[in-house]
Amino acid sequence: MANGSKNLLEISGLKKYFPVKQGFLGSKTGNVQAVDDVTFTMKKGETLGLVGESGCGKSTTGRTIIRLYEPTAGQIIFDGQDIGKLSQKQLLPYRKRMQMIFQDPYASLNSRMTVGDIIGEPLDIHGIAKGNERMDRIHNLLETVGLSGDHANRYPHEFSGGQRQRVGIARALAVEPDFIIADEPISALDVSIQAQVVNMLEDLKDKRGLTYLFIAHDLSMVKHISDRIGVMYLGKLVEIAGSDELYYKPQHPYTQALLSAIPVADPDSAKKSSRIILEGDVPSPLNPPLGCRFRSRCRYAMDICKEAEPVLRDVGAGHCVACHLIDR
Amino acid sequence: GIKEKAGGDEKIMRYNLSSPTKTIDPTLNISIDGGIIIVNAFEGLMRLDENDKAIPGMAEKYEVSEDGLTYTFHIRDAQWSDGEPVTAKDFEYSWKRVLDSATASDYAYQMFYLKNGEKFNGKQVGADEVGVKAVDDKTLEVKLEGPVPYFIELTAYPTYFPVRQDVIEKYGDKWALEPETYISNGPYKAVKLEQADVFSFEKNEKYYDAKRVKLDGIDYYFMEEKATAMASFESGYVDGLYGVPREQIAKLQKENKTEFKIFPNLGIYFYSFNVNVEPMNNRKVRQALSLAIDRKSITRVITQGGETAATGFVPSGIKDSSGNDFREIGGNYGITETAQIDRAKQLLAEAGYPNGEGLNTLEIIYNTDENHKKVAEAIQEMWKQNLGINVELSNQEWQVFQDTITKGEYMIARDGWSADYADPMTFLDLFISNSGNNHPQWENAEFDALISSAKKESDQGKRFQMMHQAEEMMMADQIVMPVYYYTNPMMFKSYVKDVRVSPLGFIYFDNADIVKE
Amino acid sequence: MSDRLLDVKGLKTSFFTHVGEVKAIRGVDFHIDKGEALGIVGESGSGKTVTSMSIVRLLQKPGKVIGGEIFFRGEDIMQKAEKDMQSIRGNEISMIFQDPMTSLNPVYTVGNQIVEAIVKHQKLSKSDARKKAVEMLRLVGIPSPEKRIDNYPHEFSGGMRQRAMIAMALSCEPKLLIADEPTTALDVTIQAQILELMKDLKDRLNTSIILITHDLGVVADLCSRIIVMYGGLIMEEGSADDIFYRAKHPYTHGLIKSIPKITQKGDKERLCPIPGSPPDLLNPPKGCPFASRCDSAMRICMQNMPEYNFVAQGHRAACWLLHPDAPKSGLACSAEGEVR
Amino acid sequence: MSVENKDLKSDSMWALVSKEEKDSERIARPSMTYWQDVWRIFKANKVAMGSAYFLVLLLITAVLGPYLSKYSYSDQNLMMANQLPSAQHWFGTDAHGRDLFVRVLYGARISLTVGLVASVINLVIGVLYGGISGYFGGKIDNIMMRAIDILYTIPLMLYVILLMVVFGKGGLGSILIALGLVYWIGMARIVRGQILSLKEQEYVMAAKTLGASDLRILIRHLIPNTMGPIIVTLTMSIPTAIFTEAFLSFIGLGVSAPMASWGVLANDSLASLGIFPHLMFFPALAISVTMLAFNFLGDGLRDALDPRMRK
Amino acid sequence: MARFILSRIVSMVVTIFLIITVTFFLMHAIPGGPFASEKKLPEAIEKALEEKYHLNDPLHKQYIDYLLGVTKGDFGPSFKLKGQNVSDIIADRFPVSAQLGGIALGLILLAGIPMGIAAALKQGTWVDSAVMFLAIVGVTIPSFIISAVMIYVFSVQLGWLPPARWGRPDQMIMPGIALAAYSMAFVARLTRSSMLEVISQDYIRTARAKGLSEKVVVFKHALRNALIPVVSYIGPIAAGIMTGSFVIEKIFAVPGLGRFFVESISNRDYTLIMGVTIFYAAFLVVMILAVDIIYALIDPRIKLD
Ligand SMILES: Nc1ncnc2c1ncn2[C@@H]1O[C@H](COP(=O)(O)OP(=O)(O)OP(=O)(O)O)[C@@H](O)[C@H]1O
Ligand SMILES: Nc1ncnc2c1ncn2[C@@H]1O[C@H](COP(=O)(O)OP(=O)(O)OP(=O)(O)O)[C@@H](O)[C@H]1O
Ligand SMILES: [Mg+2]
Ligand SMILES: [Mg+2]
Repeated sequence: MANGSKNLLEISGLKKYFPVKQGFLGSKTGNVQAVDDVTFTMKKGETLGLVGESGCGKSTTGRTIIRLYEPTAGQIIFDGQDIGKLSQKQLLPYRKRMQMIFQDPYASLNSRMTVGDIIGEPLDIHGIAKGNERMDRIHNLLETVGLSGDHANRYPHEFSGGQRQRVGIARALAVEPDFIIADEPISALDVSIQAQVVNMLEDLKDKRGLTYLFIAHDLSMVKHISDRIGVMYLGKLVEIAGSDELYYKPQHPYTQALLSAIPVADPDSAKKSSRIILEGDVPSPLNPPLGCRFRSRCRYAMDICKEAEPVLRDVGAGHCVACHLIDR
Repeated sequence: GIKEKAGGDEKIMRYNLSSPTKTIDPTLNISIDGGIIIVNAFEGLMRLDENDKAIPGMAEKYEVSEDGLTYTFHIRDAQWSDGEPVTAKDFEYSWKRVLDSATASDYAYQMFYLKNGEKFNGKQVGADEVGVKAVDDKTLEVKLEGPVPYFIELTAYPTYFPVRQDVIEKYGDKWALEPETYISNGPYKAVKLEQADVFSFEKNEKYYDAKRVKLDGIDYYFMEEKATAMASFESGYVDGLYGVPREQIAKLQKENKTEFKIFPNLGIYFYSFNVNVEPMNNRKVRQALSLAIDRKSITRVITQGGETAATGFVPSGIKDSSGNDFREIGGNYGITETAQIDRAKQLLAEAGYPNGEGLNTLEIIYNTDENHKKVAEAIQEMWKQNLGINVELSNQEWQVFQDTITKGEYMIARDGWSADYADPMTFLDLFISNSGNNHPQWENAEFDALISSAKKESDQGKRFQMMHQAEEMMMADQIVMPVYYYTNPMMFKSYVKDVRVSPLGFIYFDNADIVKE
Repeated sequence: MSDRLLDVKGLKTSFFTHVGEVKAIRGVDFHIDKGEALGIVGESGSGKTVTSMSIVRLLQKPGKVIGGEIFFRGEDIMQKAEKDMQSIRGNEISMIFQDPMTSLNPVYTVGNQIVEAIVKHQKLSKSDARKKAVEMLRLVGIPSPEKRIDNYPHEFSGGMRQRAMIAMALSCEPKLLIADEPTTALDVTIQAQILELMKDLKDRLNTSIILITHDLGVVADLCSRIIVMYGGLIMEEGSADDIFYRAKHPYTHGLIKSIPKITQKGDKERLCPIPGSPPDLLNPPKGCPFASRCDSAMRICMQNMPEYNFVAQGHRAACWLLHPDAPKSGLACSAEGEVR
Repeated sequence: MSVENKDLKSDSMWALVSKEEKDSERIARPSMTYWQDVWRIFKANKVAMGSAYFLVLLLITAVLGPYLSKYSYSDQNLMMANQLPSAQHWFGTDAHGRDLFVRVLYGARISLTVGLVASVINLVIGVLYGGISGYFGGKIDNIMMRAIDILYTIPLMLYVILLMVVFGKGGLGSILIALGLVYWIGMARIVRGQILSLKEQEYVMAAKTLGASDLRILIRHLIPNTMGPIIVTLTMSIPTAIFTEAFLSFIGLGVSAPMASWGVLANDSLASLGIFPHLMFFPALAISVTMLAFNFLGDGLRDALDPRMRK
Repeated sequence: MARFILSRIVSMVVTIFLIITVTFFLMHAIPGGPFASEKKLPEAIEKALEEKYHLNDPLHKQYIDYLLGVTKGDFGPSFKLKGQNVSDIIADRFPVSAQLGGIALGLILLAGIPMGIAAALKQGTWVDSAVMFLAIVGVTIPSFIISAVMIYVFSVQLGWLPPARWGRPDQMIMPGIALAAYSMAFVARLTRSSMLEVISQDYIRTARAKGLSEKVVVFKHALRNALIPVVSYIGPIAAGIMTGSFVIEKIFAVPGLGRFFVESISNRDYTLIMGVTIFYAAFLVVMILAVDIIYALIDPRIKLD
């Protein structure tokens, strides 16, 4: 683990609220607290996995970091600079250093553009290459992600899901970034293809020294790729730890439930293991429960959980948990 | 109201007017459609006979003073449709109402002949100063500013019709909207007034001469689209049409349809030349243009409404005191029905444009209308072929067009005029310098003086002489190019008898009858 | 064989598109017994959905079953009139689909949509049907069902919608439940809830279940028998243990190997993906459809489709490696070339 | 699926195949560029192709036809007015004895120009306006949409008269400006609706993270993806444009007589429908057939341009 | 709900105010005036007229006076239709236009939608082709030609229907069809494509999988969803159709509002122009609001407040 090396990204107190507008004049009636007070750091060359149920704010976290959304509060310090408040214009140089890979390989590529143009777009925007050089770059990038240079003239619909996701990766790589946010890059792919993409991401990381924020809800793949894993629940980061640590010593009841729910491709152990089945559904982020947000589904919910919000606390070796059980 | 095809035993005349009326208040109406309804519902001091001569109406008899300035009318025993007697007071009230600026009648000027009429309208004098006075219930005394030889005919004009003071004071301008308040003194009275749909009138039993009225009633419809109206006529939903689709006329004539009738009309279709702009300021150019058109082809092929080629300005149909037609006496000023290409060419060459060379493209403007366009297209082609002149056509929305020609911001404009009264003066005083209707922007002091003295002249013979002279002057200068005289093509079912159509465009149903075999 | 509920024989289905015939299913035989849970796994496009839609005769427009027989309780479904099919669908064979977000009609209440099915098949009055619907919603674990029954689908969360779909599917106590990727769109925690529910219902109601998924983990728990499909064909069929522990087909192997072993600690082993992508069924290869992605592909694989080899009772696979004449080499993992 | 025994015995059959060999076995679909693909799909659509041929033919005749005829659109022969179709005058003659065939061909020039330029206006103003409104959303959208409501409600005739006064004379240019003022509203509404739903797509996010400007996103990403509805709206709007032109000509904007567009020809012939039906029949036929062709062409284009229609 | 409608009304008022303003000044900017006529009036009379109708006031005063009048519900007297108030004219004429519009709307809904459904369900068959052909014809042939041909055929030639006027059912057939033709064609097309889209949705598959008959699937499950885009199209055009069509009303001599409106512009009947424009605008925004409410009724996902 890249202990001691300097932090590439420091997130502190990050909040993103979406106003809920209603009525014709658009008066504000409430907030979706999509990300609420999230703090973590990432070292250079590290892969941080972010897991949690749908709607818990994973994507919003990623998108706020890369400034697709304006943060409501908090700092996003990238390589020593707070980019949370830069204008879109000032942001342009950072756009070359941070990139994003999206979940849906169908929706994330413009179906009206050739693959070459899709990959070439960042080159045009940043004026990186023109003419023949641009062509060469595109060919190189395609080959880097395991496609052929001839594919540049084709359209996304001619590719399979896995190939399309590679095109998305090539587009992200075009600006030669340091940091990539991968928002569920494999969720929409078949298991057989997921491995292809994951292997490639790992290779690229080794070759180019990339840093990944890897968002997924599939814990097994996250554990495979990440050095550390953060678990989110309803806009909050509830637990963050090294990936083995988290898997073998989950502290938060939610993490425990999440882990036990993973389907195991092994009939024997599947029959043996006892699942922790969470009751009910995730509450609405419009009116999250007071106190601990997980208490409505928690087996161990206590009185204090209603009253106080647990804070993220280090239980040793960088393993942080936000739960009153730990505080006891 | 809604009559089935060829209705029952009742003799109801179903007549279609060309557009919905804006008002049927005799004081406020300015349109021919409203006028037609009004002349059948009201009667003035005089009414017109078959030859458009004034005969006694509400006035049994009248006297004129020597100087022609004072008229005394004796009102006959007549009743309004509600049984009230018709009195001289009614006339005094009505005429002052026309002149009162608070009434804001467009046609107030039709009463400017009255002494102090114009002044009262301009609020310079009080109502009492106006030259109309009910001496008693039966006697109306009228004083004029100057002698008006056609004043007696004017009293048969709708603006001079009486209206009821009590009703108007009670209901205001709305009195003409409901049949209950639309009290009239003529042959027919209102029973239903549905705007833009149908106005139903029935025989007015209180009319003093009711025995003359043979119809049980009249239904007026307002189908604007001529083709629709014609379809209604053909399929038997109406008995008469005001206006016939031009496109159909040739066919109707060819088939010798007796239902199709052409009535004379005191109106002229002409082109105004703006005498202030190049090259129209050249009289010879104007003359050449006028001579180069084939008026006969235009009326025969293009307009097809039985119009006659116009060779002078005042249309035929106005007789002088000795019964001679003004037009016949006036002659044709060298204009013939067909084109005189050689003379036209010669004139153009004299003007400095041999074969049209050196002449820039001319522009004709017309207000948007199918017929105006067709005529303009024909004229454009004639000038081009006969004189080698290029002409551009340009159409304008009606009001924009009015604005353009009144301001004189044009070169050649389609124009037209219909008589307000049956006298050449209604045509000739258009062109006095300060006339708002002097579209050619022509200024001729001699002409102005001539018109002015003609207006004051009480001797009919002299007056006609002066008017001929005036016409001669304007025609010699060719400030306008007469094209044709209007006619009034109409359709009447063959069972419709004795409808009278006046050259001013009014239709009288007082003697009409429906006789079905 | 009185236990046999459904028997599919030589099923062939094609889509006649404007570019040509897409041979989606190219001869599939399988069966399911009463009370059994059968898993069908395979990559996207392998023909799982088309198979299930062919069974209930709900193929969309250019699709057509062009061969084979489907016996349900001994009667050939393919010969039935549409009217008879309607009384089978939702009554004897029910279905659940992948996406609970779009599978419920947004403009009618959940209750309305459940009651509709009950009224249609069970000849119950509206109010009885409603009672039954409440019962079913309670069975699938919807809290306060008597209130929730009048909610619209958008007022339900994804998990609740899928549970409502299951309630709807089970409301007429079908003999066979076909679940086409019922949990793919759901979170792991909800997925666990749903799988638990299905397991429970199978035991309680003795319903036969066909569970379709591309996630081997999902079938491991629930299904006793598994079919692996690829390119419109069955590659391997066997009991859960056969497939997970004694897989004979390189494709089955590939699927298993491409899933990361979560239990592994410390230094991670590289994943073994299956290289390439599935064949285009517009022009299916004449040999084994997997040959082009198979590390053990032999010349014969490219030319001839292998026949099924029965390696054990109820365990069969279609692979030339199982042919007696085949060289006895092992199966390979593409990434590192390690031999097992 | 029987395999001949002799094959099975041959050793070569059991040899592993190399990667290259596998690839060569894969039947790859021939690679086509986007436009080749568009063309291929379009060509397969017989009706659309027929329509395209028809329109091209129409265009050629509209351009060349009048030169080949011995009549001009303005030559009058009052003796030959209102003739029914004959060998001399294929479509007959009008009230001035002008050859209707040549006039219809001439009308094609005007009407097609109006139709096409109106489409361009629709495309440029409507698409951009709707695009901007939908893309920026919020207050901007609200204001822009209210502005459209206002434009839509104020009587067309008022603007047109004002325009007429401003331009003095008609001419094609003023018609186009008149159309340009209000003619794109439907299009703007449709594009806005589309963009509203498209702008949340991931490829838009992707472009943003790459640093693409708003304009670039709108023009390169969003608008091309609205092509289907745009084309349909466009083809539906051409007939309206052609008749709006007739209405505008009627008020006084537009080409001046004796030149006449199809709309004007049809309009003028209304009154004589029962007597000289040929005067209406031919222009109306020309309009209908052309519109039919445009509609089919539009449908075909939409299908061909939509990448999702392939596979 | 009440809140939603209230806020909508506020924005409606703003929109209408802007429409009043623009129309008012546009109207005064164009040449001509209510008292311009072929025969130029003597100046004194013109002045008297202007005085009577307050046209001699400075424009901004006229504007403010007009606005004040409108807030009191006073739209002034017509300048041309003597004795008639603008509000009376609208109150008299609008019901006729609305009746005609209602018939046309009925045709649009009762013929257009079923045609679209039939075409979608029989996609690719002759039914589909026939409906689509009719739809294109309806869109390409303008109403004035359709009207003229109908009158010629059904009134003049066959004598089945009266060519004009309003009141009896047989007088309503041709104008209704002529007015409906374009939108009917459009709606048929829209319904077809929307229906095709909905038919391929997952929930339709669910409905079929339940064993529901095709009739129930189509008319219960598909139709309501397919109508959503149709409603959004019909809303604004309904306003246009109900407030009268100049062309149709003129051709068939229907005494509706549309006929007066265009004429009021040629006449520069200022108060009438303004009154009808405001009425139309208000009607339009109310219709759009109605569409939103209907939307919420057929699609429970849409919440108004
Ligand atoms: N643009 C937005 N406007 C309003 N609310 C939003 C917006 N984007 C996200 N949200 C809300 O914020 C919350 C977090 O959403 P987010 O997309 O970050 O979740 P996620 O963890 O990525 O879920 P998933 O696994 O479904 O992708 C959700 O409740 C979502 O509804
Ligand atoms: N409507 C259609 N038109 C043409 N081809 C189709 C159609 N539906 C399915 N196919 C083809 O049939 C084949 C099998 O599709 P099917 O939907 O059964 O796959 P699947 O195994 O269910 O995959 P997934 O996991 O993606 O649901 C695929 O190759 C697909 O392209
Ligand atoms: Mg997400
Ligand atoms: Mg599937």
